[in-house]
Amino acid sequence: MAEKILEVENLCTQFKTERGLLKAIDGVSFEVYRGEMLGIVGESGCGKSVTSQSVLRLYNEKNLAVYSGQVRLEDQNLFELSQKEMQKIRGARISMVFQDALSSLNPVFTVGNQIMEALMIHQNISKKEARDKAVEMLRLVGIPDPEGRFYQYPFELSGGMRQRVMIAVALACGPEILIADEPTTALDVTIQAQIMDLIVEMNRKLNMGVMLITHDLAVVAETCHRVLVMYLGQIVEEGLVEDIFDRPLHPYTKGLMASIPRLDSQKGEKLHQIKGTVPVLGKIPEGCRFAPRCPYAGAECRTKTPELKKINESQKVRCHLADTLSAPCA
Amino acid sequence: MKKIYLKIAVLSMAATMALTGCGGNSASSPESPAASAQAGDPAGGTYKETLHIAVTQQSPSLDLHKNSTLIARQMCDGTVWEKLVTLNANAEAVPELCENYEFSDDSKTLSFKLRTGVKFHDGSEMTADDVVASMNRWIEGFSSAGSMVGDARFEKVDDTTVRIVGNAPLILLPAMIAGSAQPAAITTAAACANEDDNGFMKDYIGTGPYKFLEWKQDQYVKLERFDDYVSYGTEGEAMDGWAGYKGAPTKYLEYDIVPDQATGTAGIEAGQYDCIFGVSDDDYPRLEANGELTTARSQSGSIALIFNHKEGIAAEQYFRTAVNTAIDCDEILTAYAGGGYELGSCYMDAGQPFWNTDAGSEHYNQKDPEKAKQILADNGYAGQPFRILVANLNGMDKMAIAMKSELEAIGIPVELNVVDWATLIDYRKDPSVFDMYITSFAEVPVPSLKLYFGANYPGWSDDPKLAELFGKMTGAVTLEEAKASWEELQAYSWEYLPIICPGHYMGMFAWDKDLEGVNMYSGGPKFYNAGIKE
Amino acid sequence: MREGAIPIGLSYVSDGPDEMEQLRKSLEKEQRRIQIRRFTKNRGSVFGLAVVTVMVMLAVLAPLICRYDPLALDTVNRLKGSSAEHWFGTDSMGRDVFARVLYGARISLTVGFLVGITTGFLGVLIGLYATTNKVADNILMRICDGLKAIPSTLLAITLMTVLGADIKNVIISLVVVSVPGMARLARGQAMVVKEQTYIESMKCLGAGKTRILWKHIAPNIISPVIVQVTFVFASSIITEAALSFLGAGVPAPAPSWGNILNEGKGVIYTAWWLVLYPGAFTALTVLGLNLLGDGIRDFIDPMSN
Amino acid sequence: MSKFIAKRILSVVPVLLVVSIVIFSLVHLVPGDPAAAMLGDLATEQDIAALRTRMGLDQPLARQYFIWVGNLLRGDFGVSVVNNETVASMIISHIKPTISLAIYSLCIAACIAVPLGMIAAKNKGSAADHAVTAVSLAGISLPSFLLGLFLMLLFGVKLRLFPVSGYKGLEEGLGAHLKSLTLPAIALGFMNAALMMRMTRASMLEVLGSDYIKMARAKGVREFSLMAKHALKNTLVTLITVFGQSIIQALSGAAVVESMFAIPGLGQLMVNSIGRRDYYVIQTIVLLIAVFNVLVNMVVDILYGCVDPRVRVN
Repeated sequence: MAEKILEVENLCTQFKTERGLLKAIDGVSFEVYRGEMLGIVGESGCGKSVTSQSVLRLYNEKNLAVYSGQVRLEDQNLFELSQKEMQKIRGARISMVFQDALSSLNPVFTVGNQIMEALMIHQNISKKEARDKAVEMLRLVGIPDPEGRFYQYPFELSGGMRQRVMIAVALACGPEILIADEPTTALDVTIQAQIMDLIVEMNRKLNMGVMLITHDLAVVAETCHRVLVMYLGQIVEEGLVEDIFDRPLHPYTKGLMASIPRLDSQKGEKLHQIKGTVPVLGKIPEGCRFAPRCPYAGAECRTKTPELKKINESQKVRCHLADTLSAPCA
Repeated sequence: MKKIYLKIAVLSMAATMALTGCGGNSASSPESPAASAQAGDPAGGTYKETLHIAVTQQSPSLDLHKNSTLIARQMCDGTVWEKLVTLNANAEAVPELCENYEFSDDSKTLSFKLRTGVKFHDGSEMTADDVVASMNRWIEGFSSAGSMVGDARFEKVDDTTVRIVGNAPLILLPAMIAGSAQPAAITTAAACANEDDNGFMKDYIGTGPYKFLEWKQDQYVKLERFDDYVSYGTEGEAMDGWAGYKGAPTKYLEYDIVPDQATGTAGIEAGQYDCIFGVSDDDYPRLEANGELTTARSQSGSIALIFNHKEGIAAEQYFRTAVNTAIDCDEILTAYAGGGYELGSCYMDAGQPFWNTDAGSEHYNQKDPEKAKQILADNGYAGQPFRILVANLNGMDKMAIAMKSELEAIGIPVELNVVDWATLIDYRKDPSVFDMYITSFAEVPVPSLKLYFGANYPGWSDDPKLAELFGKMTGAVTLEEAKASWEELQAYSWEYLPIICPGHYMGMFAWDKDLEGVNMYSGGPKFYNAGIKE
Repeated sequence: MREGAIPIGLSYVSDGPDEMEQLRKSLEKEQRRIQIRRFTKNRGSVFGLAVVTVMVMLAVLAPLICRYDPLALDTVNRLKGSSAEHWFGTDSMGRDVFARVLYGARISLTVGFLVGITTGFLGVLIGLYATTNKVADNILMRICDGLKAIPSTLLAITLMTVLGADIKNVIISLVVVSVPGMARLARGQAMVVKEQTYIESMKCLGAGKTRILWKHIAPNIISPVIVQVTFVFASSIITEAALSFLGAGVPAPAPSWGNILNEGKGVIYTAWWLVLYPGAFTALTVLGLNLLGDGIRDFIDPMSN
Repeated sequence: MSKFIAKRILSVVPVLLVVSIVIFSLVHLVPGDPAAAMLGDLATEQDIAALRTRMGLDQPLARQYFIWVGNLLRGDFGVSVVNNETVASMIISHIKPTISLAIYSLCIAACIAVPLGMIAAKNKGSAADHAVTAVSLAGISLPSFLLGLFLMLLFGVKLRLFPVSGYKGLEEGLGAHLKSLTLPAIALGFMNAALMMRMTRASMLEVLGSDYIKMARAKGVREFSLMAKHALKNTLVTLITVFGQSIIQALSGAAVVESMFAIPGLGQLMVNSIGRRDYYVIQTIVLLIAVFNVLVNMVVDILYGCVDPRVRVN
């Protein structure tokens, strides 16, 4: 196995709200290895975005979020750093690509300017060097006529182009880890594929760890090495892509897999659905969090909180019934 | 019978007036303004260069011939312009730019012997031609004068004499020249001819102790001492009314236009102004108690509640009588002016003691709602609404509010129409829209200038007996005769009720206690002898 | 608010249409509950609502609360300060200021309310129909631009002088002054809604013009209009007071806050209570309405702030 | 850009047409006329009627309108009823105090409001934020005439720090000039300041909550640069709008404050002119303000383009 570059241990993020502290993620632990692509999947609101932004401490710690646990970047606990030191990590060693490039790129600065800015903050280089490097980055992410595009504003570019620009901004300083938070959700299907290809290509070229946050299981299946499945602020299952897709252990993962439309399914056959909806964060059920929606849930599931147990070399699951359900299901 | 007014006569009268405390002025400050109206003495010390006088409004024009705005007179009458005659403390016309004047025996011919050596502000000397041009322009611009003299005009007799020959006795004309709302200011013949598109004088050239310097719209009017001024009286002697010596101790008079009363009051307390006009009754006691200030108040005019005699319910005599019987003038005037009024049934104000009479006072301020109800019932009053038209200017609408409450108590439903002043001037022309409107009349020197006796004046008092008595007064050959007719007229007027005169309003002023020599005779302070010694 | 908003959404894997409907309803209910809580949690808007309610109560109950007729003169007791008989003192005609302020609330609130409602209605009417016809739109909007280009206080004073002093005319003047802004807002919103697909689909279904305007577009532009109405309500109270302060508002003897202030202006140095109380009531009410308006806006559209 | 400006200037024409018709009809519908005002309180009807004819006020309204517009186009604004002064010179002499007052009040407003609004947004929920919010709410709810009365009483009479009234021109020295305008400028500017504070805070909050600020933070931009570069430039659009509105407000809303503090500015001239039915003055001032209004909006739009590239293209 490759070198471990990021280690998240027992990460909890709580939000200060009108109703007091609200635990958005609760005890998340995982690692990212150099050169790997780690997929994080789950329904909206499961905490995958919060996890990724907590890693970079992007939430305002004064009046919004309370973090606990550890995020270690090569033996350095990010939660112990000052804001100033944190600024040196962001964009330089860990970068992030957001979902909506239109709103995430500053509308009043040219794209070139925004790439240059990242470079000039972190690297002690002249304006001209920064400019050349920025153009280089634009070329690298596959933007035709990078010199011309350099002076354009985000709104003048197409959706796919903007996403490429954002990736260029993120990669400008050659980070060790790229967090891509639903990078393709806002794009057309054809563009989605191009962007995913770009991310995979960059992952290989630059040998960095990529955390890909998405709810698109197909994308995960095609691109990722390992997968985390999150439900209500916790990791419910972790494993290699093959494990998760072929032998899901957690009933929730099973539900997710079953709900992927398949070419071989009968016409008119109803897609599988997971009954019920994700509960509101404030109303987390006792016992197993998935129990109310779980078709297999027994008495123990409703009272006792399950632990994330290691099942085999690569797979972990958070379910009391993991052993009994290990047989592949429908 | 010849009446010749001479300088000597004036002086002796002035002495008497000074002893008796000067008739019309009622000054409440310990330092009576009349007593302090000692002529200022520029040679006897240095004076503060500029007096800042806060006034509440500005006039559309300073052309006194054609414009009847009080503030224009307050600033310029006697200060910038002088007249052939002016008023003494008894409101009699006494010489100013003439040596003397005389009537023929039938009082139809009035001639003036002019003073010589009088200089205009443009440096020229006053001639008979200037006087004739000025007087005739005045007659044409002032329809009250026009209606008195008919088509008669002034003419030059010789270089120092002018005269007018009327079709009727002109016994009231000198007082009108001296002190009407549009006084007969003497200017040059050239200035008379130089008019703007609307017929107003363009150049302000007079013979007074101050010359017009600058007028900044809505900011100030500035006057400067006229060094070639030749005064009529003798230096050092007390003034008598507006007559007598003018010393101009202060170099500049600056009338600052401060529309907001409260602002003006605050300004004098902060020492920003040397004198303010238009103090409200509510501020007056405070300013009076202020050791830094001198305050003065005097009757400045009378209120007129004018009935519509042409149409509607007020055209009925019984109704007017009922209203007059019911109302409580004290309450109405308190509502309007707080303590800033004086009761009195005489239509003329305290500044004209000659014309003072209590004829008809038994009908005044009866406060008898029961009797009024009876009058209404006896005459079959059917509850027609009584429409009062009033302007929100200076709180005049408060009088209407008080009347409304009084009249509704005797069963007369009152409809108020509160408008701005310019609207009132327009609406009052239409007899179908009101039964009464409220206005006020600044002091006039003679009762013939009380416009509401005229059948054409809005209110339309078209009564044969009233007209007859008015004619008798204006046609009188002597002042005594005129006075007698006036008493008769006022007595009848309180029965017929062309208007109700509930009383007199006070002009209230305050100035720096070091400011001496303010002339408080009639119509507000004059500063031609005023100054602050340094 | 936005930073704290935690995404709560529908799962992409979900139940059948019936359950969807149920789910939507329960979510809406939850949404409403959150809105109400958001409104009540916001101390400002609760305070605003309380102030406005108290003012309305005082105005409505004025005859029961006041011992004096606001119009009854008592010139002997003019300009007296606060006392057991006259809580807020008396004015220059001896009238009870407490009674005048409370009855003044009736007039000021009525003026403000009617101006707000009328402006809202006319604004929506003009705004909606402006979207139906290019020529009408151009003409209406040019007129609105023209009216907006004239300073509102000056326009209102001039209108009042033309129409004559009367409460009805105060309302008309203020409506004329505030409608252009409202019409522009409504038109802008309607233009956006009109372009949306569901309106297109309504058209395809053959719905009549009037029906589309009032049944489908109007409800969708009403939220910002309601918010704007509360602000017009507040600003009308101020403008009415300013008009009366300049002597061109609600005519005497009827009390409105503005004309009590106008009277008080002249005697501020001796009878400060004539300025203080109506002034405080005016400021407080306007404050309440502004807070309420903010609250309503957050309630309707949590993203706006 | 020049095409854009030309188009905007052309769009002024219908606005001015509407304004001129509205104000002309209103002014002439008002009862009373300048003739009566010119002759004073005790003038007789005959004298007034004669003057009215002389002034052409007995002509049909439409004719009077076209005469007026014709004269306007020739640059002749007419003559005031006061002292026969031309409207142009009257406006010139009255516009200086108004401009001074407007600039002064805007400076006070902007210098206080913008930084405070930004601080409040940056520290949302803090005591400073609550204070700013409270002050701005108070400002929005406090009519300028009430504030003016209060200031006059406190600073003019009780403390004697500032003159209560009386305008001092710039020629009497900058110090005296500013001193005479301080209270009115505060009275006039407070509401604008409140509005600016509110808008600055709101739009700053919106910007700070936006994705591109998060993105900027994620790429390691320092907090100061985040506020001063990324956030401010995006807030400028709102600030420019509020500022434009405030300029118009300060110029057109000065009527009450000017008459209260006896400042001989356009607002006071306007109110006085309504009182004396000075038709030409009223009409010209309203037209002038309308033109100014449109011009300010145009400048605001042009500045938008400078600040926000998205507007430039549309």
